[in-house]
Amino acid sequence: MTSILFYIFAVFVLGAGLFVVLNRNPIYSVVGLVFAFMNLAAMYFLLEAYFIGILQVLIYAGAIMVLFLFVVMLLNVQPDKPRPGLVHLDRWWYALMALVFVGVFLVLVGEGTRMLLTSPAGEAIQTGNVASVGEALFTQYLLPFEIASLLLTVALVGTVFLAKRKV
Amino acid sequence: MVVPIYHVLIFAALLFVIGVIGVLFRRSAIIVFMSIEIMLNAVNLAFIAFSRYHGNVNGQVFVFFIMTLAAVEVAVGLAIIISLFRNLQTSDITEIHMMKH
Amino acid sequence: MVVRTQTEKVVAARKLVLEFLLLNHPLDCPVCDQAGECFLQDYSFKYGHAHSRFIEEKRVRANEDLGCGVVINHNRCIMCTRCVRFTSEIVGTGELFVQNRGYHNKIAFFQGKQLDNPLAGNVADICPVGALLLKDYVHSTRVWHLSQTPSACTECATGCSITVDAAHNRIYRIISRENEKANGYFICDDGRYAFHKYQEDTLTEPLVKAKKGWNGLTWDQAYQTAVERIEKHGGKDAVRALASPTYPNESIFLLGQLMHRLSEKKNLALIPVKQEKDQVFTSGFKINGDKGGNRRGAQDLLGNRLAAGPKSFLKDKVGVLLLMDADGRTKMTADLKRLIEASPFAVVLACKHSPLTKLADLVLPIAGPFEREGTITNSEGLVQWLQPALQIRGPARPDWQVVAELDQHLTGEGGLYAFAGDVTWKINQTIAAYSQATRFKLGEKGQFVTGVE
Amino acid sequence: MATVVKTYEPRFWDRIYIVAIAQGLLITLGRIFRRKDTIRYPEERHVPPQGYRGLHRLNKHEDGRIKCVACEMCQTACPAHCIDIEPSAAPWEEGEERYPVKFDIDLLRCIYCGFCEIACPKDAIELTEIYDFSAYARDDLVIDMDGLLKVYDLTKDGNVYERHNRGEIIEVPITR
Amino acid sequence: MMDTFDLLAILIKVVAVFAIILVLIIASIIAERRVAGFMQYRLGPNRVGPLGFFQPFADALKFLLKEDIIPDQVNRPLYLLAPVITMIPAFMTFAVIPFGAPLEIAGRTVALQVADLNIGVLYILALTSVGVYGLVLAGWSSGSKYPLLGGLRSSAQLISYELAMGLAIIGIIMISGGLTLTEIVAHQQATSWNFWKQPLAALIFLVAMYAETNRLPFDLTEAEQELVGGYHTEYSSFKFMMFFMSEYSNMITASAFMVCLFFGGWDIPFVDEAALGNLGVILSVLAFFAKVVGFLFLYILVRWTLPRFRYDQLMRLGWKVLLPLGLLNVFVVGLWMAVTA
Amino acid sequence: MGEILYLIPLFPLLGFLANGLLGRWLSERQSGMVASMAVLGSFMISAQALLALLALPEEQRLFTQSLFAWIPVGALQIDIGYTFDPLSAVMTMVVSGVGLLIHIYSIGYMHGDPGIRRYFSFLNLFTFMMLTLVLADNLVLLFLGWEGVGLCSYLLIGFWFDDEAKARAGMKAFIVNRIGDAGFIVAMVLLYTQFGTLSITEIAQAAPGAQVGRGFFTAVTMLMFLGATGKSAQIPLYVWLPDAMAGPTPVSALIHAATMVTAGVYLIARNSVLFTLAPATMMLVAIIGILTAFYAATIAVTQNDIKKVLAYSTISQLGYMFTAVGVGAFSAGIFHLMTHAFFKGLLFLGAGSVIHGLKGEQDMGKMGGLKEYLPTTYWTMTVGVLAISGIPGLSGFFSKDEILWSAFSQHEGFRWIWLLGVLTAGLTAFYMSRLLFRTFYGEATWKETHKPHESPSVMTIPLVLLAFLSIFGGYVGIPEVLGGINRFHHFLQPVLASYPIVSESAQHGSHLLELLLMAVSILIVLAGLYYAYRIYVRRPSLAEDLAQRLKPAYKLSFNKYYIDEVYDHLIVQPFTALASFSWKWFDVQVVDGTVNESGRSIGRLSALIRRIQNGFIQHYASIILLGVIFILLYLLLD
Repeated sequence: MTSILFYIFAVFVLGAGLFVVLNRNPIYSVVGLVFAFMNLAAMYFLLEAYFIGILQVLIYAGAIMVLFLFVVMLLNVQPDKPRPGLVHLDRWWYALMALVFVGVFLVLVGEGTRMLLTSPAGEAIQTGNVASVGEALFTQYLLPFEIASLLLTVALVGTVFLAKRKV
Repeated sequence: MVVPIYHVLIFAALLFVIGVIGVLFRRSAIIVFMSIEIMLNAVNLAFIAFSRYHGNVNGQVFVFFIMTLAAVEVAVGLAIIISLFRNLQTSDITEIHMMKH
Repeated sequence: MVVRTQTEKVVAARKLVLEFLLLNHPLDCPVCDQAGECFLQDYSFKYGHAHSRFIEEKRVRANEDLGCGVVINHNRCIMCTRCVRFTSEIVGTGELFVQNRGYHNKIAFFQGKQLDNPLAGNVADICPVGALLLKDYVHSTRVWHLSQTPSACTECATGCSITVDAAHNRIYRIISRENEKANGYFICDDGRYAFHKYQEDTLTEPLVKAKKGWNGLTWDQAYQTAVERIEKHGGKDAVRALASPTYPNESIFLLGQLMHRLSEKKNLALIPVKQEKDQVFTSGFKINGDKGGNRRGAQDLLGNRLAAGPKSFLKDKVGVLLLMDADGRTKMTADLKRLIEASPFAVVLACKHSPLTKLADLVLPIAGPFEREGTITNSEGLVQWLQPALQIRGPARPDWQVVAELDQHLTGEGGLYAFAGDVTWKINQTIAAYSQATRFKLGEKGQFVTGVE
Repeated sequence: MATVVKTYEPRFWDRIYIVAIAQGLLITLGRIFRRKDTIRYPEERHVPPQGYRGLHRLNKHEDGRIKCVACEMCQTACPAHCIDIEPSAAPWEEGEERYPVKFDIDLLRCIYCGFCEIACPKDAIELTEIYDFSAYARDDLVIDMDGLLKVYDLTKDGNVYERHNRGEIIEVPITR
Repeated sequence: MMDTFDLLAILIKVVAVFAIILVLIIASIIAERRVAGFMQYRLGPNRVGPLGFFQPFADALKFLLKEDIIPDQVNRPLYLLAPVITMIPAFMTFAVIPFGAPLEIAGRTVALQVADLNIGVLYILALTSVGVYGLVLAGWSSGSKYPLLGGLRSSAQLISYELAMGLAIIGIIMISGGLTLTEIVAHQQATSWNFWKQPLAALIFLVAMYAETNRLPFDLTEAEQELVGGYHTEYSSFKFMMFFMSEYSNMITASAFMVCLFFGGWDIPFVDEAALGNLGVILSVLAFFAKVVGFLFLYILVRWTLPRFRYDQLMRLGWKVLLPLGLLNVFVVGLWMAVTA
Repeated sequence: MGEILYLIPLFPLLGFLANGLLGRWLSERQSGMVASMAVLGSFMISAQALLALLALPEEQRLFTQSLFAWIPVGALQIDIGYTFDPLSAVMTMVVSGVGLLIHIYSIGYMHGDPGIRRYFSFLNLFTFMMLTLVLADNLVLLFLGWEGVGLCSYLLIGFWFDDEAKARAGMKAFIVNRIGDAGFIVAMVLLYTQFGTLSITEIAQAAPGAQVGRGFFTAVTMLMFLGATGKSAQIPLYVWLPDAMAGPTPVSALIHAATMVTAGVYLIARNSVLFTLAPATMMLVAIIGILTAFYAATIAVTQNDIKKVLAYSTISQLGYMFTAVGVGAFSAGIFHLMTHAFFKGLLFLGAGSVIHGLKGEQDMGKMGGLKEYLPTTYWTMTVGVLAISGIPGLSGFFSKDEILWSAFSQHEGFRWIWLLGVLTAGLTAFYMSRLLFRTFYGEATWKETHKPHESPSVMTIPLVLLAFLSIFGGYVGIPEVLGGINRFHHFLQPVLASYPIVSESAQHGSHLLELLLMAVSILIVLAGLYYAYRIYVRRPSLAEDLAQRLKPAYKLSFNKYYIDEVYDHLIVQPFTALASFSWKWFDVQVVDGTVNESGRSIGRLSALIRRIQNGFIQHYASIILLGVIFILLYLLLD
């Protein structure tokens, strides 16, 4: 049951991801990405990472993508128009890069996971609840946590500055 | 675990590749940005999978930080895009090359 | 001698007189067409009582048609006998008298007579109350709705000063305007009722003759057609023009300039207009037999460029004809007909359909007589300003503008004028005799010019 | 002379707004329990006070002739230029010799000032109490002479709404 | 593992919750119009059915039967999708709200709550933030300037006030020590209502709640006088009704959320529901909905009392007043906990 | 008790935040009240803690509290932790107690100053930092407080920063302190390398048994002492303190007399274990201390500025304290620190009151005859002068004589230290009474236009309280020879290292000897008083005569031995010259040349590489990808 759901979600995410990348209209891309993120959240749930799952919805879908949508609407970004004439030469270079990368990457992941499969599976403990994540955050990872909050402050100030500045 | 970690990781890799393709081939800065988000999410998924696999919470903590970073990155990045758009009236990254040479 | 006009005694006396006048006068101001310009109404307002002390029945009589477009309402009559005196002293026919005495007196005809003189309409004007009324004005509108335009009559060479009363872009009546230089106090019935005929059969768009009937054109097409035809039929040299003596000086002057530019020849003549005998009345009021109201002006402005008449053009080969229709008063002489037949293409400027326009090939609609602006010169040399009482209808254009635009299209020359006054100014500059007849010196009464050599 | 303008300096409790908001809410809350002014319209209709100026009417003599003689005083007096009259000689032998062949009032232009009523020398035009006239098109709200005479027939027997509220069945006085 | 009983219970709960929401929506629509009338010395709609109770049905019928206009300039797929996106989260949110004491049936306990997620509070926040998409996309896809402005405003407004709302909730979570609403309610039952402990948080939450549901005085996204109808200007008939229903559904959920967080959920003060058995359960459900209805009434009251904020005032209130107050609340609560701990 | 220690520094911190952030909304009075309440809070808690401490048996007198990990970097775990032992207790009580009085006094003194909120926030911040310093359980936290008080000192000296001279004085203080701080930091690093910890107690426990050369401790303590000289204004780093009088007088009283400057003494006392392991340093400390004491006293004799006199007096008294700790009498040093805080605080506040009364006049030449006008100030200052002079029965007497006796008894070969000490005591009596007489006696030389007036009660009450403390504060440490039991010494004994007494005579020293020495010093003090009375009250013209007659010495003293000028020539100018050289030649030629050349060569190089950088983001991304591919391939093939 769970695994079937997982694969369904996975297919959805991949489809939505391709939709995002291949679509010409930015608004559709945003909507597609939101859909992908919702499905990813569902996958997190299936992997018993409830807190992260809900954060995924809250932060990615609820905040980040709204920002994207907002910007797309604010700038009134028009759909890409296919450029007439020959495709830029660089594109071939990128395509080659991408192909090689995909090949190497997938082989590596395959290799790596093959090795992982041989190692014993860990105990399925209660990892998804807020308490355990919170405890890790506020003890072991306190300093990174504080730095992250500082980073957020910096970003806040920087963003306001960037967006307000009249160049 | 019902779903083998192998599958999750392959899936994460595929998602990552989709993001890479988006970064490399799209001209709209916003879509490139979204592709980067896809890549980050692929990584997140891998982290979650490992966290589940090893039965400890560290992976999730990492995801937490990645999400924070993503939020920061998006805020600043979009501000930059807005700023660029204001000046150049375009969000096509192939047209944004003021710093060339 | 000291005359006191506002003492208590005088006022009381006036009140008594007024009370007597109102004994039988009905209080029907709401119905009466004189209301608003009624002397009795004014006095009553000034001296009258709110209620009459007269308790008897008022005298009631039926209305009576006096003929010549005048009706009499006996009830309202106050027996001032102005109308009786008018017929006897001004017109000299003396149709009216006061019948009976006292309570029974009334205005009536002498036995066997009818009110049928050419000045009859004036009795309605001079009646101080609403007793004598113009039939075509009765119950039409209230006088305070009318806007009164001082203008001049172009129906004959007398050039009477008139007031055109119009409302809602429609003329309700024309009344005389006092002007010692022109007509004195009265106008003739021809002029009074002339406006009726210009309200029908009007032209509203340029028309070109087609195989069957007429085709409408835009102005540009019309000018283009004229230019093309002129090119085709003998060029500028062969163009001949007949100016109308009923048109204001401005268009005639511009036509003269245009023809001069086209050719040095005497290629311009006046179009023939009906001629009748002059009528002179007891008071010296004269109805001129020359129905070309502005003949004097045309002659002054065109002078030696004028050919004798249509006949003189027949000697040469005639090209395109430019004709100005004399507002339907053109006399279709045999010469004129022949000339038109000889011409391959006749362009007519007209405000309404007429026999002449039927013969034309291209008809250009221009402003009607009460839509025109400009100057006219009467037979005595009095230049008066024509004030338009109506807005120009439809796509029709002012006569001077059409001539000026034709000039533009044909020669590319000729001044650009924005208003009729601009052309007047040009006339003042060009014609020495008219140098004093400027727009502002004319005023409402006009200005005499001495004739040109 | 200097004008003293009194300004209201918000005090502390005003500045935090909460008290003010609560006061406002209490006011509206209190209103719920008061008597309602609603008149249940189609069944029951508001009776305008004496002197209310609503739809116009043209009065008639007893014999059915129109009182109006088309003197155009009302048209002259009208500040909104909403009256359009065309006079003509009257067709009847007895009575006024003049009457309107056209008497249009543009009800949308009319400002219901009642000047026409005052100006009328024949007491021919009057403003009635009728207020609920309506139409689907602008043209339908130009009432003509027939309409005005019909309004007279409707209103001559007393206040329309009073009669309605008494239970008399009254045709709804819509113009057209 | 789930057996038939559990499945049946869940099914019944889902249906019941859905029905309750629908009934409440219908009731609040008619109540809104009638109460508004009462406040203005009017009667409000009273023609359709007894006391006008069938007015919402008439409205619904009208919406269903009206011509479904899709303007030319719209972006069709998103235009059609937007109302659905708005509606689904609006109805889903209620799932985690406990609306009564646990019921005892045939020796088994049934929690009166569709799903007891251990992150219930976050779930609600997440779904509300997803609900924004409906409005924003509706605004954008309409291809018209008023909806676009409405959509932009709604996204900015919702993001801004979600922060204040979250901060207000954090104070509650801190003292309750749990993210599930059941725990929060239980904690309040054990001690006292959170409203008495954190009135400031309650106030902030209340204000943010109004902003989140786009109700006056924060209905900037609709703002009839400036934006005609905001994001739903170009919508009509059934699609408009979906927006309409989701607005009311959101109101109900927000009220229920407020009740759970600050007013003890289904708790009846001074009454031990557990001792009364299933009667107590029924009473608790009634108490819960009585509170919810009270907040719905407050919604209506506020809507017809307060004027709309100006946009800059709205933003200033959110960022410069509520956010610092929220932080202050968290700080004070933390301090208090540290001192008493 | 240990768990509320954090409240002691917390209150002033809150006060600082309240005044600093919300000061705008506070009235002057509220601002002062907030600040004073904050310190009062600290004082109450400290008092409570002290009572709790006293209730415990001697060996267990220690409270600790560790709040949270501050810098957890690998093995280095530094906590925010507080220790409350007898030494800290004394310091805390002094800081919060005297601080409280000075805060209250400031309300009156700073009345009407536009920057009063800033003033109070700084003052609270200072109190917070000082309390952190004395309560710190590790050197890093101590150093935080150390630097913090330095910062506050700088801020408050330059409080009226629109006067350039005052701003410069602040900078001078800061810079001179830096020199000492460098020593402190190096000392800390050395200690860490050796012991792997920076906890004071752990180091103290580990030090005696440490397998290190003696030189190590000498080096460490020398460096620490360098820090202490900077902070506590000892030779050669004392120059900033007289200039520091530019700050408001209560600041001078609190920071530059009662508390901060004594931090050096505290540091040495706190690390007494280390110091006892380095006799050479101890000796140096003693020598530097007594030289400073004497030297500063000679300068103080001729100064005319009332605050300068007090400043030099402070330096001199600090020298006493260093002498004490240098000869191993740590408790005597701390005892003098405490009593000094009382009477020097009193004197400064009194001087402040005079200055306040004369509307900012600081020149003693323009005072005189103020006795009638400022009665309270006069009486309290008289108490202060008598106390500092060491008149028997007053606090200064007990503490000073304990130092002198320790110095005498410690080293046979260093009797001259005792001698200088006694001389200094005489000078002290002389210049202090000179100050008193010139201010309050004799002819009034102030302008008639501003008639002096007594300060408000908010200022006089702290004066009276401090006068009370100056009289009776010494009774906690009445030496055994006078029949007391020296409770103070016994109280501190457990936390301080005992320094072995090497003087034979002292070991067999009799009470008689001690009493004799005491009598000598009393006589010298009385002589000082008498001469001052003769010169400045009886025959005021004598002062001029003496100055004329001893002109070279007078000038030398009056110009502070030209030390500032010497520093200027020896250090500042060469340094400036060096800097100038570095800038004009080294920087331009070598540094810039290198940089320019490297820039040019990189320019040439990058002309080649530039082509890769074509401005297209995706191009860069693809190159990154290329790198990733290589890494992946490496992993794959590995």
